[in-house]
Amino acid sequence: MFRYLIRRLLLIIPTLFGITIVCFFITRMLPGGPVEEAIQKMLSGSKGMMSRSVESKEVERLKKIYGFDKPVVAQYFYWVSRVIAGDFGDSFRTHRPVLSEIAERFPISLTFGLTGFFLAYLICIPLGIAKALKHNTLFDSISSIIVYIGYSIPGFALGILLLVLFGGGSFWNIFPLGGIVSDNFEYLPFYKKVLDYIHHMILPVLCYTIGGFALLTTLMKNSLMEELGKDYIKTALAKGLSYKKVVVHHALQNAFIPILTGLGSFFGVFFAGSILIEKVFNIPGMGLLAYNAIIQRNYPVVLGLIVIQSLLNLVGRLVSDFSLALADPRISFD
Amino acid sequence: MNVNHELVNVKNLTIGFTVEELHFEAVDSISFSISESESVGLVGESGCGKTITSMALIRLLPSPPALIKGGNIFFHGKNILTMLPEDLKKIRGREIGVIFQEPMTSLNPVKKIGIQVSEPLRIHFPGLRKKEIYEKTILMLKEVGLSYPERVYSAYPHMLSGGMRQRAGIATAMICKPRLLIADEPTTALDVTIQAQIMDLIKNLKQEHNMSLLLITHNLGLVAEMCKRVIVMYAGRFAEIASSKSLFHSPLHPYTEGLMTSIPLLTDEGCLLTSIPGSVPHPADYLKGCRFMPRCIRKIKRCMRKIPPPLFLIDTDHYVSCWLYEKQAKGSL
Amino acid sequence: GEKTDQLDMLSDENTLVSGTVAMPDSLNFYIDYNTLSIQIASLLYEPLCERDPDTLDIRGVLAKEWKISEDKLTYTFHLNDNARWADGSPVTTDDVLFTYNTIMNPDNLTGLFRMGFEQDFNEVVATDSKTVVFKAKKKRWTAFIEAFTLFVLPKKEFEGKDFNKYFNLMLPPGSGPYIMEDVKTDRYVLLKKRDNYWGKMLPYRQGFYNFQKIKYKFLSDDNIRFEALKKGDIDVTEVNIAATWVEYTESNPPKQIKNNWLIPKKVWNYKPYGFQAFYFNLRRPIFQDIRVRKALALLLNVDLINEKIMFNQYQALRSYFPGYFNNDKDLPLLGFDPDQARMLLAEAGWDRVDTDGVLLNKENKRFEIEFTYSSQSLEKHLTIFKEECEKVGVKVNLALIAPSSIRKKVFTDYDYDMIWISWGGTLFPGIEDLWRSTYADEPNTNNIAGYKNPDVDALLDIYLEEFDIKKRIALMKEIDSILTRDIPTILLWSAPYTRLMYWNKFGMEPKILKKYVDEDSIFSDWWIEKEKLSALKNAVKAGNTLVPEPISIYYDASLEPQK
Amino acid sequence: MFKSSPETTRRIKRFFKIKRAIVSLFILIILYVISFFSELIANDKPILIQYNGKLYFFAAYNLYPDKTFGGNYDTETQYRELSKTDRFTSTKGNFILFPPIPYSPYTSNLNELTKNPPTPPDGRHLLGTDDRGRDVFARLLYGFRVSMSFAIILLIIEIIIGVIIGALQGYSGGFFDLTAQRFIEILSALPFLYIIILTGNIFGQGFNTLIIVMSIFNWIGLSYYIRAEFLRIKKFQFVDAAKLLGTGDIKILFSEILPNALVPIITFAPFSLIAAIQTLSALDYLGFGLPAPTPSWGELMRQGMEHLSSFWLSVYPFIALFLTLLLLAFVGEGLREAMDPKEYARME
Amino acid sequence: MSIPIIEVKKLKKYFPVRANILFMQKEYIRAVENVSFKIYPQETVGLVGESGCGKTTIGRMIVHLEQPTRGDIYYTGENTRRFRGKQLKAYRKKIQYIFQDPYSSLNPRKIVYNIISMGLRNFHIIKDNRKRKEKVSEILEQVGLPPDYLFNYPHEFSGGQRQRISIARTIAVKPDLIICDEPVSALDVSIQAQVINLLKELKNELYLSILFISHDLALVKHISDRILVMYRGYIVESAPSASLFENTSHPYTKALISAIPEPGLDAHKGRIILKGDVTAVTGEIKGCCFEDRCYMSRDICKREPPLGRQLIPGHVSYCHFAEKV
Ligand SMILES: Nc1ncnc2c1ncn2[C@@H]1O[C@H](COP(=O)(O)OP(=O)(O)OP(=O)(O)O)[C@@H](O)[C@H]1O
Ligand SMILES: Nc1ncnc2c1ncn2[C@@H]1O[C@H](COP(=O)(O)OP(=O)(O)OP(=O)(O)O)[C@@H](O)[C@H]1O
Ligand SMILES: [Mg+2]
Ligand SMILES: [Mg+2]
Repeated sequence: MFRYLIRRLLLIIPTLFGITIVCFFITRMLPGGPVEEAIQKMLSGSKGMMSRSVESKEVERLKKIYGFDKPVVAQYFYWVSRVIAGDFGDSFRTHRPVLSEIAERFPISLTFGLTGFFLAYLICIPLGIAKALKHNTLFDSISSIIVYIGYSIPGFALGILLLVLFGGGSFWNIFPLGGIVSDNFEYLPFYKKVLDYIHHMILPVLCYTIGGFALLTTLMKNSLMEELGKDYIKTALAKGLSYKKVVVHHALQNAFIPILTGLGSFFGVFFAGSILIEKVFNIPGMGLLAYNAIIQRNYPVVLGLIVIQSLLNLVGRLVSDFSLALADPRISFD
Repeated sequence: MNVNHELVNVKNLTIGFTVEELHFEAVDSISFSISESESVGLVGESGCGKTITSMALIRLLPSPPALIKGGNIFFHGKNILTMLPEDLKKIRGREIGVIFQEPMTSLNPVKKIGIQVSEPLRIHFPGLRKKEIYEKTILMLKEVGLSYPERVYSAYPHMLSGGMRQRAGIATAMICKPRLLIADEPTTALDVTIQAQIMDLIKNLKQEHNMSLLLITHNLGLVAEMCKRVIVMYAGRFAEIASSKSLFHSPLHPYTEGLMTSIPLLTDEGCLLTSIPGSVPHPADYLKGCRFMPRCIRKIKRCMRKIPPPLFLIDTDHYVSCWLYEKQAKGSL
Repeated sequence: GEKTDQLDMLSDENTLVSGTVAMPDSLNFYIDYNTLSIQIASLLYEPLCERDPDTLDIRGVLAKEWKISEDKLTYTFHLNDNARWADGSPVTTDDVLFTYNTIMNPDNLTGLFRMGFEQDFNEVVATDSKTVVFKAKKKRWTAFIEAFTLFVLPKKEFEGKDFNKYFNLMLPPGSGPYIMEDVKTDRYVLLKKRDNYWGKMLPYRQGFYNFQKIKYKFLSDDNIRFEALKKGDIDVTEVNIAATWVEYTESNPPKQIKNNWLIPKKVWNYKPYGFQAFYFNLRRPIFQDIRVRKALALLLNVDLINEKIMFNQYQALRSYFPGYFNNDKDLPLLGFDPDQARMLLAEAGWDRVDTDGVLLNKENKRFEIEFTYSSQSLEKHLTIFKEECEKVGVKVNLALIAPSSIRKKVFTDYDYDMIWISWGGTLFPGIEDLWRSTYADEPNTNNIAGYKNPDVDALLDIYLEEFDIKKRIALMKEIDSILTRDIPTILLWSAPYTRLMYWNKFGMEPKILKKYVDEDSIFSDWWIEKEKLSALKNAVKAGNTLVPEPISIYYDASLEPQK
Repeated sequence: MFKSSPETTRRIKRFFKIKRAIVSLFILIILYVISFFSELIANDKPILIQYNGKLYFFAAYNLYPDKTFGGNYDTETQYRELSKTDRFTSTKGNFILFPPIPYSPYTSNLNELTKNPPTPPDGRHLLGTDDRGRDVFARLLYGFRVSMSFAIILLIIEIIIGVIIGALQGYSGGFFDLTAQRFIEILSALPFLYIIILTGNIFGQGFNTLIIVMSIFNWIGLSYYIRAEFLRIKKFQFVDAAKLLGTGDIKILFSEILPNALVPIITFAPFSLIAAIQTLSALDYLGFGLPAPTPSWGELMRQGMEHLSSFWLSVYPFIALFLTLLLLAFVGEGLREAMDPKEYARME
Repeated sequence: MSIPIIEVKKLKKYFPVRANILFMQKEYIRAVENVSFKIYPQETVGLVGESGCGKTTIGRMIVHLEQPTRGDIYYTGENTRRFRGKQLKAYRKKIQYIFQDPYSSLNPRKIVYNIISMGLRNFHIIKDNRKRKEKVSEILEQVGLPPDYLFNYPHEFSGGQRQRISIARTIAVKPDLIICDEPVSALDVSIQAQVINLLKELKNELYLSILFISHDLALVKHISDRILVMYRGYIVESAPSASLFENTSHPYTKALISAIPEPGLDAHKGRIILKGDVTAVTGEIKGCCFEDRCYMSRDICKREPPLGRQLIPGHVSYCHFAEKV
């Protein structure tokens, strides 16, 4: 097992290389890039008279500025060598270091990710358990319907609805109309800053998490149901445990095993975000960053995100595999 | 039967099953009782309903498909079948210990043996300190013949051999020193030396704690050794109830006789073992009258009757459910 | 409670809050030329000269005097001795040259400006600390405009730093009336009025720049923008969705508008508004036949679209230079005529129909075209065009393509059949790159249609050298008539006015906006009127109605609709 | 995988006993089948036309040129206009029988609408019209077919790939597991939208392209769960037993282990279906979805978001989505129960 | 005699133990140590020994469910180590194994019919569906179960019934050798007799060999031609069955025999009670494996491993004092 762990850790390196190679070349295969983007800007101009047909000389200059003048392989190695040195380059758009662009969004992602994660687990696990225990009762049906509603409402649609209802423009003035903090945030005392942040994040977090409940709840319920039929439940009951305790102390650990698989995505909390919800609530989160970077062919940001995110995911999968092995002593990988 | 010290009293217990629209009664109105510090052996054809009877005693029949269709089970005068779950909880594990038949599947695969064995202690003696529990558990594991109890304590079920698992199960059932021990084939996976050791352990407990024992087994030798009274079951009904002495001395029911002759003995040299010809039908096909009749070599006309033979009292404490003995009967149950 | 909140929001006497959707990548207009960056630049920095928004006369800002040489090849500017940077130091020709050199530096992302300068100027020299000379390559009126509209950057603030990198958010103070106080990515940009603005002394700066602070707030989408407006989070916003306008002013006005707390205003003036059109790719054989182009143009039912989808808020375009000629309405309009379209198509050889009901020509080619577009908001209009086309057997496939892909596909590779393009209005349109033949075959040009007409080319040569506005307009008219005859595009519609909504607390001139500008002039021209503000506060508190105001304001009578 | 073995029969029997599931399944199947005849339910092309004594059937499937009915053109008849022309109404006995919902999801009815679209539900348009005057009911109906087909195809591909790969990984372990995992990791790191853009550019955006792209990624999540289950179950003794009885590896995978690893699949399936529909909506919303004017629920919802006051644009598709999920979930629950050989018994 | 159907040579099996959370492999459980024996065609070999002494492990190694740590297994003279694919399948058809724990070796989601017919189908013994069904019913009846049970799931059976299902599916494929791991422990004596008789019949009919693992010495004696006594992974005594009981020459065997309870007898003969058990030997044993529990232990037992001593032809004991037992 220890050897396996080492091997898996070492395997992260070639995997990461594989990922960067594939992704790098995909970015170069796509039509349109920062050069085209810049050209387009010149062509269309804006107010006033500015709009120009772009000469090839200017196109060459743009290519040089964005580093597209060298062959793709050379570009890749240049990029990789800098990444290894810890430099992800500058965003094509804002020209700021990619790492700081990404780091700036971490607090928002973490808010989404952690609250989403904990809320989901705090709500779904007990709910799933309760539903398994009360299988086929009214409670079971009603809670199912509620989580299914949550699942079928698209988060962004709910977001717009909530903003209109509670944003103060038309109905109740309870929550701000999007954004992460108030304009006067910088001048607030610390505790008010926290409150202000929470005030802004309640609705988006709600929209972000609501869809995730159904699947986890159902998975929890079903795998628990599966375990409840097993013989060792009877043994535990015969020891004098109440049914509830049997479930909690015995069935649960077994029922958790499939759920643990999902734990691999835990490290995703650093990158949690949803383009549409962030768009609706005007939150500069990771989802929007990624989406915009992709849409605008902001390759340094895209690749930076991919590298860091993949690294976390790889570690996450490792952790999930090992928690599987921890939870179930019978599992071994070699 | 000493009614005063009656620990368990089962009256007319009937257990039905529903499988795929098929209803059948696997146990058909049986009655028996176990007194304090008494050992009762329950033997019988495999599939005749021993396990489910014992499960009914602590209300652990999966329902559906099982359903207790009638009868009552009294433990200490309290009706198990109508008891509140809270009260039931107090009895299980503490007052009644159960050794399950399937040693592998009755252990939780992801918990360490020690944790599982010590669990009844933690439930019923919440005051105990961790160390005490640990020590008691190790002791118990040792007592059931596991010589490296510390290692077994921290092993997972799949790492143990069949016999070791079974002993873990035995330890779990006995760790609280229950009033009644239901042992469902406790030693099938154990070699004779260990088996002897376990039986000694049970005997000790009986003496020290007035424990009663319901021993379900196919090992008639074991029954003879352990039990004062033996119940022979056949196809969901009792065929014969007797003290073990009188049973092994003079088995009355043709089925019991068949059983006795089927035992392979060390002294045996014969080529084939004798066995009762035929097999037990599916519970749905159980006859209304005597269920052993189709396989019986001594059947008489009366056996064709559609009513089951009652348990005739033949000798002191020797009952048999067979029409052959109708005339000799001093009474019936 | 709701009301006090709203009052809080509105009661700021010093700040104008404007709502915008989405923050641009850069606020530096030399790098990212967008609506907001231009607006900010015009408040932070100053050009050499500017035009009077009512008369279009040129007047000096940083330049006190200017001179165009006889041959129209050198432009000399004398800087105003009083012109001062925010720190009090004078504006010198060093700064002008620095700005010029910054733009010309090939490492900077200033290509948009650099290309023009490269084409038009040989060099820019300073003869002394206050005189700067632009030497043009050719006689071009556009070159002069380029020269005098050059926004001068303070050298000492920008020098020695990577221009691409460091000047995208916080911009250093310049010579203009405002400085940037704060920028928060995706939240807001806050400008603060300067006390020591040197230009206060200029006669045409009197009474302008009244807001102590100007805040541009970024909102996620239009729904939220209008919620924020109703809530009072923002003071003023432009309304560019017809449906919202109609809902708010006619069909279902919210209480803020019913009570006249919030004022909707439709301002008709002479701002340039450009044109939009369905472009044919004239490089494709199918569109080289003018009958086909005309037929397709006849299939666009502008009236129906305008009535049903756009609430009659728009006017069909008759010209490629709408608003430049006083008699637009007299120009001919092609109109909607499917029968004639069928005829023309048949004449052009599309006279048979296959089993799907699609037209075939002699070579058995199906009349199937792809309409490429990149924004879903265009889809409903396209659907209606598509339906009409399909009724006569022209199959139109709508292909939604991501903006970044469309760039290469359409502008570099010219790989499309039809496309929807809208051009923003400019006061003095540079028509050349839209229609000159030489551009038709080069990549990355604005002659997207691939239009080639030697007559237009010849007219363009004259047009570019003509410094006289009136004569240029006559040339434009000539070009326009050729274009409308050649039908290189299907002209669509336009809205010749500006729609605004703002809280009823501002003071402004009766015409609301100047003659030739759009909502940009709000920031320099409007002010908060104390009486209006207190009346508004009281009305909101009490739930009262304020005095109603007319929705439409016309700059002059000729703009008013005839009854 | 499951021939009509006695086990299957038992499972089917049990499934049929679970009323909620069976009713849900029937509703879904019926709706889905019906949606394949949408052309005859909601369309502006008639089912039957009588013109000058001749009958014409199913204009939805047959193209009748305008000339057939005395018009001038070879192109398809505009039946709504035809029904109002003199040449048609003047002859007695001429009639046009339109489907029950006489509107097509593709055509706007701007000329007939008195108000500006989107118009609210009324007697003619039961669920209102969208922002260009198309009938919402018709679009929902056709959208069901598109969305469900999309989701079902995707689910099938997801299950096939996810189960095969997850099973092989979990079962074989070791080297294969390690390499396959690396492969999956690389795959899952690819930016989804890039692949969509890329394939859209190469093959053109459309149903098939979307299916292909989404099925590249979709199975990964399921395969993780399947792998975990297989890792666990392969150690069970009945697997050993099957091996001894000569069962081949493939058969062990699919007929011994898989039936015991169904919980994740059955749990995921309904959600997977809905997620596919929702991904489609989100893609539609972002402009990477099915090309216009394909009727899809996502496109309706997007319109709903643009026209907040037109509730019928967002509420009805949402209700449709919810009901579909509910029915699917009921079916899933029933399936799970039917697959479980043990009946649910609650002990105390 | 002919070549042995199975020959086991110096078989060893060490199980790694997870010693701590870091998954370091530090210790081994020595489950099987240097075990060698042969099984000839039509021979029944009994394997007895204390619980946990490695009997199951040997069985599992023979059928390739466990890789031996060291040592080889020969099938009719052929080393099985390299058996893969078809070869392995053919081997498995010949060598069958009845699991000790019937329930967990039955797929909970398969009905009995499919469980029993599995081998018939896989080894292409009976291809016709109807015939196969008949055969399955027949076998089911042979083990004493009415065919009504054909469509039931394993959990619907009693312990003994499950065990019979397990037996049924094994004998259905008509192997050359059956390794029976406690095949009758959960059966009542009558059924047990039936099953044993069945095995005996098969033995004669099919030239079947049996490796019979059991705790029931009487039964083992009854069925076996030869008996191997195992202790702590070692074989301590190997003898023809009658000889084992008559000329017991290992203290452990002696203790075993003395502990057999017999029905009808109230008291029993002087039972030798051993202390402790054989769980998990992790260290290497220097001397005799039984030394620590032996009532006859001497110094030499601690120091030197006993060598096999043949007292009577065919009767080998691994005890320093075999003659004195
Ligand atoms: N997977 C495993 N991991 C660790 N130890 C194991 C494993 N399997 C078996 N063992 C150990 O190997 C030894 C021998 O086990 P085995 O199952 O062969 O015993 P057995 O002779 O069959 O006993 P029984 O009669 O009780 O079934 C035991 O000490 C057991 O703990
Ligand atoms: N869950 C169940 N579903 C259906 N039938 C069952 C179920 N459990 C037990 N039975 C039936 O009930 C009868 C009695 O089973 P039980 O387990 O009590 O037998 P037993 O006497 O303990 O046999 P053994 O000695 O083999 O363990 C059996 O015939 C069996 O078929
Ligand atoms: Mg039993
Ligand atoms: Mg064993």
